[in-house]
Amino acid sequence: MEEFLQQLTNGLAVGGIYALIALGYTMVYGVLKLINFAHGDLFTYGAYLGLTLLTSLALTDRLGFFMGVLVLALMVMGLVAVLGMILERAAYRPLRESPRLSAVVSALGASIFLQNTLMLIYGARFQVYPDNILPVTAFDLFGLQIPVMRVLIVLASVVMMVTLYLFIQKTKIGTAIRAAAIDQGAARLMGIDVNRVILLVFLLGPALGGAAGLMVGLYYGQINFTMGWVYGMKAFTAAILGGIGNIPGAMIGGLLLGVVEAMGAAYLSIAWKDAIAFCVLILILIVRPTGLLGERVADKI
Amino acid sequence: MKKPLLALVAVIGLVTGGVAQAADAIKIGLMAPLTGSWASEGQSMKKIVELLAKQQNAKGGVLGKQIEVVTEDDGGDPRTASLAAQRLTTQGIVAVIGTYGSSVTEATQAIYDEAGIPQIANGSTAIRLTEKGLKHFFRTAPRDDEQGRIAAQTIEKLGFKQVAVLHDSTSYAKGLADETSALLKKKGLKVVFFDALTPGERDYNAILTKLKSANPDVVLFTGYYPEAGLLLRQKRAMGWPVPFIGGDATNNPDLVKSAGQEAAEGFYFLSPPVPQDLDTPEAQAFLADYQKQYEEVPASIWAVLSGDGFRAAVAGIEGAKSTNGGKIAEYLHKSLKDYPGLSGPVSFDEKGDREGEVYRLYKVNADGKFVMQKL
Amino acid sequence: MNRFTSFAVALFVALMAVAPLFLNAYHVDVLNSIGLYGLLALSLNLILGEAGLFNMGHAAFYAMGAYTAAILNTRYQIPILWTLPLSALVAGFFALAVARPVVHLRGDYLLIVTIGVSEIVRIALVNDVFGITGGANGIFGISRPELFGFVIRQPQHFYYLIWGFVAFTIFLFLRLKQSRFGRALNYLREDEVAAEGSGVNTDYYKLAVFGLGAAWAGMAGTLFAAKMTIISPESFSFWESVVLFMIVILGGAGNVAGVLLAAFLVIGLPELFREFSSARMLVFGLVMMVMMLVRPQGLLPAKSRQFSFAELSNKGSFR
Amino acid sequence: MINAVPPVLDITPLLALQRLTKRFGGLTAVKDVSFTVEHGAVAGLIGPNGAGKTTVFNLITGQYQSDQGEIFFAGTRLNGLRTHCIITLGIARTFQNIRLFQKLTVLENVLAGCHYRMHSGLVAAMLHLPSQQREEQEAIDRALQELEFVGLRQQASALAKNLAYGDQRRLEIARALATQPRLLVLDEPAGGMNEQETEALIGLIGRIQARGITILLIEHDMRLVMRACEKLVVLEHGGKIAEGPPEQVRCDPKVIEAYLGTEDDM
Repeated sequence: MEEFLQQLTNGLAVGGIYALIALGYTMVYGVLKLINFAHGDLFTYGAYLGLTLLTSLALTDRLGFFMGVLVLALMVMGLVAVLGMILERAAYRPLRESPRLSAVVSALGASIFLQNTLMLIYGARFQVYPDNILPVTAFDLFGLQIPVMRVLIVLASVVMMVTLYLFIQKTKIGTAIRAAAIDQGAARLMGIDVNRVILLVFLLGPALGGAAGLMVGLYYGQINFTMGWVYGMKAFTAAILGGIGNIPGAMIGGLLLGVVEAMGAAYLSIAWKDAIAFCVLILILIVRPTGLLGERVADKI
Repeated sequence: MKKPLLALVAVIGLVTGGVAQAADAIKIGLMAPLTGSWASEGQSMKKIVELLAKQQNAKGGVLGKQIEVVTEDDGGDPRTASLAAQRLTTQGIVAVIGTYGSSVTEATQAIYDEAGIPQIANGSTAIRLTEKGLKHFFRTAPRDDEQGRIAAQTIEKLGFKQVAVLHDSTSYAKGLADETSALLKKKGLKVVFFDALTPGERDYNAILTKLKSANPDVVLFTGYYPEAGLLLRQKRAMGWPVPFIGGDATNNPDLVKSAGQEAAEGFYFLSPPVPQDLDTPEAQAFLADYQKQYEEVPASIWAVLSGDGFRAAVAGIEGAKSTNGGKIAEYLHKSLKDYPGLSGPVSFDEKGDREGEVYRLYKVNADGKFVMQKL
Repeated sequence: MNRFTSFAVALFVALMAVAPLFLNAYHVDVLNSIGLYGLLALSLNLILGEAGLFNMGHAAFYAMGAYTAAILNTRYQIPILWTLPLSALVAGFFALAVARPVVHLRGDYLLIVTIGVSEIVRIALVNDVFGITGGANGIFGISRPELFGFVIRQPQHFYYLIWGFVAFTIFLFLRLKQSRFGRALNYLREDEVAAEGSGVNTDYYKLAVFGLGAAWAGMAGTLFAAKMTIISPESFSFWESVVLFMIVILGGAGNVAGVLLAAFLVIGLPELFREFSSARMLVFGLVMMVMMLVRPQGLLPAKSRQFSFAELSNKGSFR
Repeated sequence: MINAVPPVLDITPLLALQRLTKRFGGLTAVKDVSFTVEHGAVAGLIGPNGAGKTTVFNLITGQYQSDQGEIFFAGTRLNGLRTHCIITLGIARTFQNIRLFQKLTVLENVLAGCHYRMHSGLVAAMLHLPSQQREEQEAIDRALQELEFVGLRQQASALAKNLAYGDQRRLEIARALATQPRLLVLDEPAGGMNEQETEALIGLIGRIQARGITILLIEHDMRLVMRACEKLVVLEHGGKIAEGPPEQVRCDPKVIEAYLGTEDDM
């Protein structure tokens, strides 16, 4: 039982990261019906930019731990958001009217390009965050050893997700995003500037992805230029699991996938962990192609 | 149809045009992972071999001729490596040094053997490489079973009873894990956990939690240093004090960077000695030259072993007084005994394996330095 | 085919036929590599180019073929070339089994599922599933192929085996394209609903093309195993699928000549620029993005089929 | 005249819908609809936008599965059959928003309709066996005849996407005819056509009927409906509100009410 609970918290920590990244996939897919393959790499950029800013500006020394990390996070999110916007302009907008395949290939190309740019700048070796910034202690909760950092990670991702959810549900711009996700044409007729919605989605998604990257860097310490691929794959799986295009779905899908992985590792096999995750994905697609929270929409014929 | 033709002609033309033969030098090939996952090892290999060649040439080369090093990238991938090997064999090399990964080396063995070119691998420890009866294959790296023997012996000597074994499913780590746990069981120790992690991930908490519930005295991790670093760091965050022992693939200063000094302190690993720990004049001199030239220390022992491969190859050419691959190989098998290498004396047995005990036990101290332990 | 293209094809065939006589072992081996990828890309082209099904897990089928051949050869001493049909069957049936429940999924979902399947296959191979795949070590000691008592060993010999198989494949696939089956695949790609609404059993053709493409990839896997004599899971990584996907799209989905050209470019060019190998992926990525902007139909887009019939009733001229 | 279907002396209707219901989530698109189409007739399905007409068509041709009710075609129950099977039984259709194979030639588009009556498989195709060659040639001939029939013979080698709008509609009809149907289901065949083209279409419908093919069509152009159809079925909000000969239906108060305020081209 104790191990079960411990694994549950392990899974939630990993799942929180997946969920943050999954939000970017699901928003872009919702509005553009495009798998933004490069989203995972924007996440990696978040991690690398975070490292560079952290070491060059020494924010935590000047502003203290919490303020330093907060300012750092805002800077990283802003920069990655700009990067996302550039990506949309360069690789996706010109292909808006093209067949789906073109956009998919362009996205894949963008992913490869971004990844290798990073490699040429920073080198192929992994990079390491300074290890003296964060508290590396654990506290005891009903017999469970819970690292402080993990609580911070989960808290931070939950706060960001809830903020996003409220933004999407309660504000006018959020409603516009939802409308554009349901029917772009109709949204345009209703006077919604779809281009602005897309731009916004490409700012929000990458910002959250960048924040996730920074969190991974701070928490795990070790980052490398290819890690966006694995995280991206998992996050996309999470998005489908929850029902792609559905924002609460991405959050639940992410957390669930993290837990499934941890439980799979604990009670089935560690080596088969990724295979288990993919099997779950395929099963979901077979049994309930719309995901857990997605609604069935009739194909227009 | 017009364009593919033109492009094809262009491709064929360019491919064929590239190779020009340099005049009258003895060419030694180096096959190394200059790109890919193990690029840092490959880059170090290149630096070391090039420096050694420069020094040798300054001393007059070999057989009165200058040495030219021909480097090819194997990308750390068998398919690329087999192409690299084909390319090297067409460039008139006398011997070849490399490469790092076992399966990568394996993809090239037959090509060099059929071409009659002696190959001296530096990082490939898989047992089967030298069990095929290939006349032209050597390695300066020890075999996995040797490391397994030492690992089991060390764990026993350190007084551990319940051992958890973790590998990463790569052929090297799996082989070492299998070998060691078999020996441990023979010695009457208990292997309470045996499984693999997926390399390239960040979060190993799920695995550590599972490991912890198996309640071992010690964890033997046979994988590579990036994962070892993460494991140590997350183990500390969990507040779990169990000692870890690593295989030789964890011998890399980046391990400490990744884990953080506090988490890395007390980590044991087995490895052939790094040049810093060798008091032979060869090693000391080379280390000084290397630092002067490149302003850094070699990344790992495996790159240094490619230097030993190079020195052995030169010694073989000189000893055989020939550039004939068969004669060089015969000399290396039979006549090269205790040649002073950077990592200690170098001799090869009839299989092409390196003779003698090379493994040492290291421990990471509070400053993050690797300190050799007396066993 | 007009006169110029006939001439160009003839020249290409002639050049390829004599190429090994003028090239050294390394260059011939590069051509062998191009041939193998060309073969794989041709098989993927059926699925992706002709039928428009997003398959980004082709490496899984390739792996199935290679492992079938390797296991049969090393365990049961079946000559490696004899395993060709069996590899095709195993890979083909595996593809059918995998595709059966997912083939109706929308394009991008299918893409993700195929990626997932290929990852599962790779993980299974690494974990030595059923104790027959040799884990991460892979399988070694695969015997050299033998043809009429002649042992194929040198790159030059493999060259003729591989490119002979490529020629055979092109011959069959071009004919397939000019048939009911080939057209049905295009109907699928253009408009699935309309295809079904015209009486085409779309599910059947989706499965059939998956099976066929996978079977061919399986045979390419056998040739690969025969050539390398050692296979291991890392040769069948996700990246291989991406490269194949890229070859098909870059060359021109649905065009055999285009796919071959792209195989030459994608596999051949990096060999030329080995010195810049660390930047080659960057260039690949950039090329993919730029191509989609400038020439999304690929270098050589698919051409319309030609039919022999009286074009205009009043003229009665045949072409 | 080609592919004339011999007169069937069957008194059961060719197509019969019985209490058909289809729901999408909370919305009931088709509610308890029953009607029949007799052999050789030209029947029209009309109603305001969103009345569920296209949904009925999709139910008939199996693109959707009904939640309740049954569909019979020449005595065969169609429920649960996949679309291509239904086509094989002798129903062919066109689509409201033209669905041609845009990047293929006109001839290839029509060959799609010939597809299911051909038999050569994979191996025959790869080897181009003589039987396959013969079959190909026959199919091409038949496709060309259908193109001739709709007046597109000269454009056989053009790409479908390059055809004028009206020609694309006719091409869809040719593709449907190539399946040699007994019932042709046309979804707004005159949509987007000018007066002249509509006139030609009415002629075409007459010639199709003369081949012995029964027609069921959805159309907004009331002149066409009134002239071409022998029977009308009117839907509103997914339910049937009237059925009968055009003259009778146009005077039905419920129909007039349904159309008033929505469309006034009655």
